[in-house]
This record gives sequence, structure tokens and C-alpha cells, in this order.
Amino acid sequence: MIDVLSWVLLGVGGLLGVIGGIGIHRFPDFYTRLHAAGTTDTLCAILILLGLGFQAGLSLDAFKLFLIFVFLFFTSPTASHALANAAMHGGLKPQLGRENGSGKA
Amino acid sequence: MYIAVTIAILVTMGLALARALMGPTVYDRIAAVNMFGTKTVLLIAVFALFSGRTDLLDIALVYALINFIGVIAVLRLVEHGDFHSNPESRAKQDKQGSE
Amino acid sequence: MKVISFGVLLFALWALLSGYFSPLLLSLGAISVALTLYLANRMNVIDHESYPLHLYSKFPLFFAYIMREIVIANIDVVKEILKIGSKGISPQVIKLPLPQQTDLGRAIYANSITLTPGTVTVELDKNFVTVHALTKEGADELLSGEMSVMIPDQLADK
Amino acid sequence: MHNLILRVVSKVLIPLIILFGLYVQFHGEFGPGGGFQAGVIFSAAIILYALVFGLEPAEKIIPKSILHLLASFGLVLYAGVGFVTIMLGGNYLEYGLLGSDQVSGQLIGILLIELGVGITVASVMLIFFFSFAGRGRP
Repeated sequence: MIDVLSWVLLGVGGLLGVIGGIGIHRFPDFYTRLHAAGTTDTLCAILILLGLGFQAGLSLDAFKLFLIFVFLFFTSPTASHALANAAMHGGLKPQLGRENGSGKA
Repeated sequence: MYIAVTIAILVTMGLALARALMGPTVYDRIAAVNMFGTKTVLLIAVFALFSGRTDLLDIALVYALINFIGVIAVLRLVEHGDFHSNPESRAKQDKQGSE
Repeated sequence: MKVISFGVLLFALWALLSGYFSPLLLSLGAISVALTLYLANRMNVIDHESYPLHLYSKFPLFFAYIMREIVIANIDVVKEILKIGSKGISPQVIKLPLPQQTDLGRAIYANSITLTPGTVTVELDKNFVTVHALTKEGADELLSGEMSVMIPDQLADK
Repeated sequence: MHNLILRVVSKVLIPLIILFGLYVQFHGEFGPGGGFQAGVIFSAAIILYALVFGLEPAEKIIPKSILHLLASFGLVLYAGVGFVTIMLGGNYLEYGLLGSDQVSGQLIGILLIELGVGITVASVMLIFFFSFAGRGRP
């Protein structure tokens, strides 16, 4: 039962990663791509680490996985923010407004 | 199943690497490298449990750490061009730079 | 007092990392914790920001909330990427008021915004936070201010 | 108010990074790791501090003279262990002679050697960083 759950988590996590990877190629400008990268960085990592945690069971390994998770939980939004902040200060203007499926992204 | 996850992560890393190579702006490249690093951490974690060598989890942790510090350092270098200027004085520089 | 409890916490972390409980390694752990505390003190990084003891009771609720938000927002962004049932992206830059009183509260709020995909904190000021949102819906949700009440902050600074 | 998020997050992380570096230092013989990696992690914590809070405060934490002293001390420690084993009638770095029996002697020897490597690597890394980062400073 736990095995099935952990495989589902790992599978969904991996899939999310790939979708995020597609996202950083489909979105039109830097800021929107940052959102796609953010997707994979957060939920994908959470799901995969949780799935691995179920595999590891209640042990020191699970604690280390938890530590990695905590670390990513702190650093990944911080890095995203630092990137966005630096880009904005560097004078990179975001594309704004609704882009109604012009097909070219 | 470990294999499937590994392949998924590798595909993502490939896509991120492509963006890092293509990326029109330098920020695109840094974002892609950051994503690549996070995926590497996950890859090491998956491999550690797959092979049963769970001491590799320490390395995953170290990689997460170095990745974060590396991105911050590169961003500072891109933004300031050096490491020794005071972070607080950035506001002034920005005003001059954007003119 | 704060330093002592921080030291106990660090020592627990050491024991869990190590997994060996021989006297030698435990004493090395004690030395390591002492050195860490000394350096942290020199760097002046132990304060209510790095070690928010007074907020611990609020974290579980906040954690559950932020997890739910992350999942919901992820589904939205995935829809946009795959272009399934979406209206197309409409990037926005919006400015939100920042009701949090402390630096810690502000930082947690800003990071929560970034953690939920679809919104990234671009700039953090004393009273405002500038956010880049992927869709109008995401921006509207932030503007409703629902997240900001969840941030554990009110107890800070006593 | 600049870099507020970075400042708060770094404050949380830096003590943990230092402790983690020391953990790697002292578990060299049980898992992956040892002196070199530990030295790098340890110096990474200080470099993060320098990146977020500025170079000058970071240089104040461990003064340059002490860094130079530590870099040489680590080397002396390493070589010293080797010479002590020669004095005791063995080969260079034959740890077994350091303790009452082979096993405890090896444990002590490895710990001391790794400590020497760790101290030297950490201080040399920091010297590198400080001298490169400080280039062109008025």
C-alpha cells in the first residue's frame, strides 16, 4: 500500500518536472519562464522527496531527505526572488498583457 | 519505477540545459542552471535510495547548498561586477545605471 | 537563554545527522556545536529572526495552508504550460500592501508568494511588495489578501 | 531594506551549514566526506555571509592573520602526526602506533589528519575568496 503511494508520488513528481521543463521552452519571456521553473522546483521536489521518504521508512535516511526538503523549501523561493529582483534591477522589462493564444510562444 | 523517475529527471535536466545554452538573457541562463542544480539534487537522492547507498544523501545536501550559494554569487557578480561593494549601496547604483 | 536552546537544537540535529552515539562522536558533536555557536554569535545571526521560537506554534497550520496553495497553484501553471482549458497567460506586475510588522513576517510572506507557482516576488519594500503574476486570476487571488492573514507574524517582536 | 529575504534566509541557514560542515569533517571515516569537503562546506558558509552582508563584516569574523596561521597550523598538524609515528618507530603516517591498539590508533590518526586537511582547506579557500573578491577595492 505504502509502496503504491510512493510510486504514485514519484511518478507525478517526475512528470511535473518534465512539464516544467517544457514550460521553460514554451513561455515567451524570462519572468514567465521563472514561473515554470518555480513549478518544478517546488512541487516536483516535494513529491519526489516525499515518495523517497516513504521508501526509506522511519529512519535516519528519511530524516536526511527531510533535511534536503527543508533546505530546498527555504532556498528555492529565495533564489527565484533573487533572480527576479536582479533581472528587474538589470533593466529587463517583463512582457505584460493577455496574449490570446497567438500560437507563437 | 526508479528508472522511470530517473529518466524523467534526466529529460528535465536536458531541457533546462537547452534553455541555459539558448537563453536570450543572462538571467534565463542562471534560472536554467538553478533548475538544473535542483534536479541534480533530486537525481542524487533517487540514486542513493535506488542503489541503497544512502550515505550519498549527504552529497545531495551539499549539492543543494553549493547550488544556492553559487546562484547567489553569480547574481551578485552579474549585478555589481564585483564582490566588495556594499550591498546597501545598490539603490544608488541602480539609479545611475538605469539612466 | 536563546543561545542555550539554540545549542540544544543544534546538538539534536547533530545526533540525528550522525546516527552514531559513541562517546567520542558525541563529544566531537558538543565541540562542533560550541564552535558553531561561537561563530554564529560573532556573525550576529542568532536573533528572533533566525530562531523564531515564539512562532513555532503557528507553523503547522501555516505549513498545511501553504502546501494546499502550492498544489492548487501548480495545477493552474501546469494547465497554462500544456494549454489545457486555459485562457492563455496574461503576465501582470502588481503592487500589494505589506501588513506584516516584522522583517521575518515580511520575508515569510514574500517567500510564500514565490513558493506558490504563478507568482514571484520581485521587489520587497517596507510597506509594499511588487509581484509578477503569470495570470490575472493569480494576481486577483493575491490582491484579495487571503494569504497575508495566514503568515505567522503578529506575535513577533514580543 | 535591500535583500531582506536573502538576509533572513541566510541567517537561518548559516549556522546549519557550519554545523553540517563540521559533521562531514568528523565523519570522514564513516561516510563520504572528510577534511577536504568539510573545509569547502565550512568556507561556503562564510562566503554566503560575505555575499549577503558584505565583504568587510565577513573579513572581521576571522581576521586574516588568524586565517594565515590556521592554514599553516593544519599543515603542521598533518605533517606532525606523520613525524610522531616515525618517532614511535614506525613509518610516516603509520597511525596504528598512536593508540594503545591498532584500531584506536587508526581512529585517532585519521581524525587528526582529516582535521589538519579540513583546517587548511577551509582557511586557504577563504584566503582565496577574500583576495579575489577584494581585488580593485579602493
